[in-house]
Amino acid sequence: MEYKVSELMISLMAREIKDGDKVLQGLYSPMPMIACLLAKHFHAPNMVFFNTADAVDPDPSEVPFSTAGPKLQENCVAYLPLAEVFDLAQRGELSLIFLGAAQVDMYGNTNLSVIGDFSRPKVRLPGGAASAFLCGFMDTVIWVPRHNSKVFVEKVSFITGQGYINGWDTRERLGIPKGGPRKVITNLCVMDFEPKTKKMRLVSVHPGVTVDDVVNNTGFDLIIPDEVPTTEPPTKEELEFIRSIDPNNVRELEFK
Amino acid sequence: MEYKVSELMISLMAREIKDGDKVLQGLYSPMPMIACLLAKHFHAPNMVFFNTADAVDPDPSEVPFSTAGPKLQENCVAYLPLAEVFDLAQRGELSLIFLGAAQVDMYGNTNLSVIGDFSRPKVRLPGGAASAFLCGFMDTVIWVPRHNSKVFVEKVSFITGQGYINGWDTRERLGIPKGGPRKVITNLCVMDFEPKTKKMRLVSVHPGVTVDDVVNNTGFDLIIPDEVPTTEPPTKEELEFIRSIDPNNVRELEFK
Amino acid sequence: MEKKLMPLKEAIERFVSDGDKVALGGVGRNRCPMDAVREIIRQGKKNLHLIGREKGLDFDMLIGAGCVSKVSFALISLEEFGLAPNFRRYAQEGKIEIDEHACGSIINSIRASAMGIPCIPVKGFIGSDVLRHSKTIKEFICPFTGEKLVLVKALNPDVAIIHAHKADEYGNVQLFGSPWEDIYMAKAAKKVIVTVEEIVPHEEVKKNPHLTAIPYFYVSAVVHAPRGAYPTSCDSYYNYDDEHIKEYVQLAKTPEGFQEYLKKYVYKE
Amino acid sequence: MEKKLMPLKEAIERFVSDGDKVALGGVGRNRCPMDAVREIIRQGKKNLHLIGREKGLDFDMLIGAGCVSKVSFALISLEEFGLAPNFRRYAQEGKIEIDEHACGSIINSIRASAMGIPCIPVKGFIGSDVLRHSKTIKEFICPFTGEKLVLVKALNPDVAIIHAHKADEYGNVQLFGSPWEDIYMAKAAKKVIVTVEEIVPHEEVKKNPHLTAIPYFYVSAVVHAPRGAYPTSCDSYYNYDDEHIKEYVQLAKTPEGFQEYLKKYVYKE
Repeated sequence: MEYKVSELMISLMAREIKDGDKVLQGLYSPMPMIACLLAKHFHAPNMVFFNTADAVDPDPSEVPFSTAGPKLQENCVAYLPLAEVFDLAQRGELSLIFLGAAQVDMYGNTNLSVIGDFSRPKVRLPGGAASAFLCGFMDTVIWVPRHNSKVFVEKVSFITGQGYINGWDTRERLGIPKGGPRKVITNLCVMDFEPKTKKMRLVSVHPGVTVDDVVNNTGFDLIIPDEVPTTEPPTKEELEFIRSIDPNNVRELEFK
Repeated sequence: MEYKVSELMISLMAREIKDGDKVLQGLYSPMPMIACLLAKHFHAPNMVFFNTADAVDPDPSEVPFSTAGPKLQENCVAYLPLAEVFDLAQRGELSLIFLGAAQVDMYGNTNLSVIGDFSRPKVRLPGGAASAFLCGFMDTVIWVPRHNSKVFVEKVSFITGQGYINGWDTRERLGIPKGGPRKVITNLCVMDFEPKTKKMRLVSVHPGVTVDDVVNNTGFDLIIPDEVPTTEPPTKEELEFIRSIDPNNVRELEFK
Repeated sequence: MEKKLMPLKEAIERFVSDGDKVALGGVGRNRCPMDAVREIIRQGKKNLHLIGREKGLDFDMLIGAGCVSKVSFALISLEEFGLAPNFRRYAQEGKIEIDEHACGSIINSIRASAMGIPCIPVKGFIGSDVLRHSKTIKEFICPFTGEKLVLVKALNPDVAIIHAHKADEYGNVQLFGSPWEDIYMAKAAKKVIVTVEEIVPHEEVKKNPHLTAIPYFYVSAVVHAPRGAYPTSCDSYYNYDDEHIKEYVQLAKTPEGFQEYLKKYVYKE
Repeated sequence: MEKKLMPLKEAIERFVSDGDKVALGGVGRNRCPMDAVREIIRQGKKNLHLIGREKGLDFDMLIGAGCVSKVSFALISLEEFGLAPNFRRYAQEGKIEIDEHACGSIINSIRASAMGIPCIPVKGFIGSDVLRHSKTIKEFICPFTGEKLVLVKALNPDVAIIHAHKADEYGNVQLFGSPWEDIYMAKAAKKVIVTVEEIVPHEEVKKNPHLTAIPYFYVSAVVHAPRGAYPTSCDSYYNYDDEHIKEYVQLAKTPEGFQEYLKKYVYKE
């Protein structure tokens, strides 16, 4: 079955969610929103789904464009202000959040604040939302819809969201308890972090994408294993679900 | 009109409440509960009345025996957990609370914890409820249904609720911002604190009580002004209200 | 969503362990989880560290039954019926550890636990002997304002037990009226037992999500326990039974009398 | 209880002063107090310090209209419609002071303000440049556990402005659905303006006290403002108007275009 890269990325994000996980979906997170609903529908029925509409386990008829929109309240079991989802996170009970970035470096540090100087920036970005807080103690998955060397840079201008900082045991040495970016999911590939150096490492390339495509679009030396498999495509059932819950192509928002 | 001392004390407590005050009534506080309702009914209609049932401005048909009982929810406009009433207190927005005590000393320090040693007490008292917290920064009125020299002692065994500690400017020196006991209302008299030394001072004796009665029942040297007026008795309207809202004589609980 | 409806016996067996820090909901003689208290006594749990704000019968019974080694509290009293007899006896004989608080510290300690932070700044306490004797409250200067406050340690209860009005079988709890610390406790504890007056269909929860005071994922066990707060009150269901409390006070004056009370009202079930 | 129902113009005149710290409710393009934003612009308020979590149009308009000297925020963006043009312009030209937060610090800063404490411990932040540039977040070691955290300063807003569903004329507010930080903001601020879709009789409030999300005494002004969140959404009343937002983005690309937008949608009222 044919599919778009948005659909592949959604399927990949959904696979990061295990049954029973507590997952938070943030603002302007169209693909994570659909990925959460997908995971809950298929392999993670006991996942607890928190979103930016403050609704617990919503089961919307279709997904809205604003990922904090009223549709994301439909059929929920409760409202929980984000403050209290963050309390859960501080208690170590939130499993995962998907975070975006304007820049990502080889240690998974992300920038959503400024390009250039902080006080007189070349580009003032929106700010990192939950990043500086949650990246400081929990597991994250970074998603990048446009994999290129402007995004994947040697050094981010500003660490909004902590990755592994300078790699190796920097987090431990700074007293950061645990967590860190687990995966990076892009329109070209899936990456993770080599356990010892905490350098970004290629895991798989998407069907039709070569390792060279990835290397040429990455602004730092990515660890390339000897064998790089092709990313598992979404299943027919997944695609059907994605298309039924997203009749308005919200999933394409980040590709326009 | 004849009245009981409980009715006089309730009237005196009510007079401590000004219109617009935010007042909290605690657990096992039968007279303060009725005093709050009395004040709100007559001279302080814009008072905000918080109670141990977590109800805001209840208007019960009659008062319950447990001052956290369900009756104290009747006709309220909202529920607010005590946690948030305390937040208001920390914001400096709670005006007054009435606090009880097993012992009171000349500086208005109160004990509700132990008689004797803390770890192996002669008498283990219930604990001070809100005292150690609220007495540390806000205005209180202490009420004592049995004025005697076992209650009014030279030195309390344990300071549960801070009065003026060692008097004079002790509170300021300890960094306690403001507040302190404003009045002490007993079955014999009304007392306050001399502004400079912060020693307890007689304000008025209840009808039928002499200054000697007070002095003989107080275990420390009370400041006695040259002229000690007689306490203003409750009005007919006040008495009628008290009796109508308290048909079961909840107000007599502390005198049995 | 997992179904968590189970008998009280199973809930206490599975979710209350000897040595646990146990927070109990309700205030005074109102909406205390008394069915659960009786079951804990029947199961002979030991060395519990009880946590609560202004408690009465529930704490006193557990102490008298020998289930308790430590109490964190702002007040333990039977209101107009007098001092809590077992609490008084055990405290005076040095048989339980006393972690004395004021309402403001015990509430904020529970709230800090719910927030997942190890301590929280609180006003007051300076000048009180409660602070002098406390191991869980310390003086603190705000580095932004220079203000003198105290820091209260998060007590992090292992278990919270509350009695509420309604829940579905998954543990979505509807709690009307006075919340006291019950919701904070449920969010603060690792394990949560909720006894309820009524089990409602899940559909009713979904129709009124804004009434869900405690969502299911906080809850370990839901127990259908009508009149489960008796002899304390459950607002809009029943009032406290003062005659029963009077009998308690009369009997619990002596350890022997308290055993008689237990035989009559606890072990008989 | 004082009647606080008044026209929007009066509410903004009386309760928003130049230089105030102003917290705005809602998130993204949902339930933001847009009628109030437009009135603030019409009244030409100056030097406001805006406080909010994930904000968009509301902050961007106030910045572009020259009302703002400082922003405390976790994100300012128009979601899929791109960077907030005025925010970007003013920030890049150094014309507004930036107090950059993450959601976890801005929320807890508001919560600490509501709690009446000057600061609050929060996890995370260590290793982020947000911490390095912040004057309102500092490293902190818990004296009980030795754990490394940060302390976030309470921002203590002077005014909170929120758009809610219903209120009575005294200011008892019913807020259904997503609460975001609105309730905390109302409890954190010295002055509170609530614009609502519907004014309900006081009797309706008293029939359902458990629905009162913000009791009257927190509230300074109640304004009847149907569609007052437009073009952002108000759940169960109306959705956001993406066509309007697209027009905004198109016009606000330049300062001149933004003036045209103001003329068309703000000054015309």
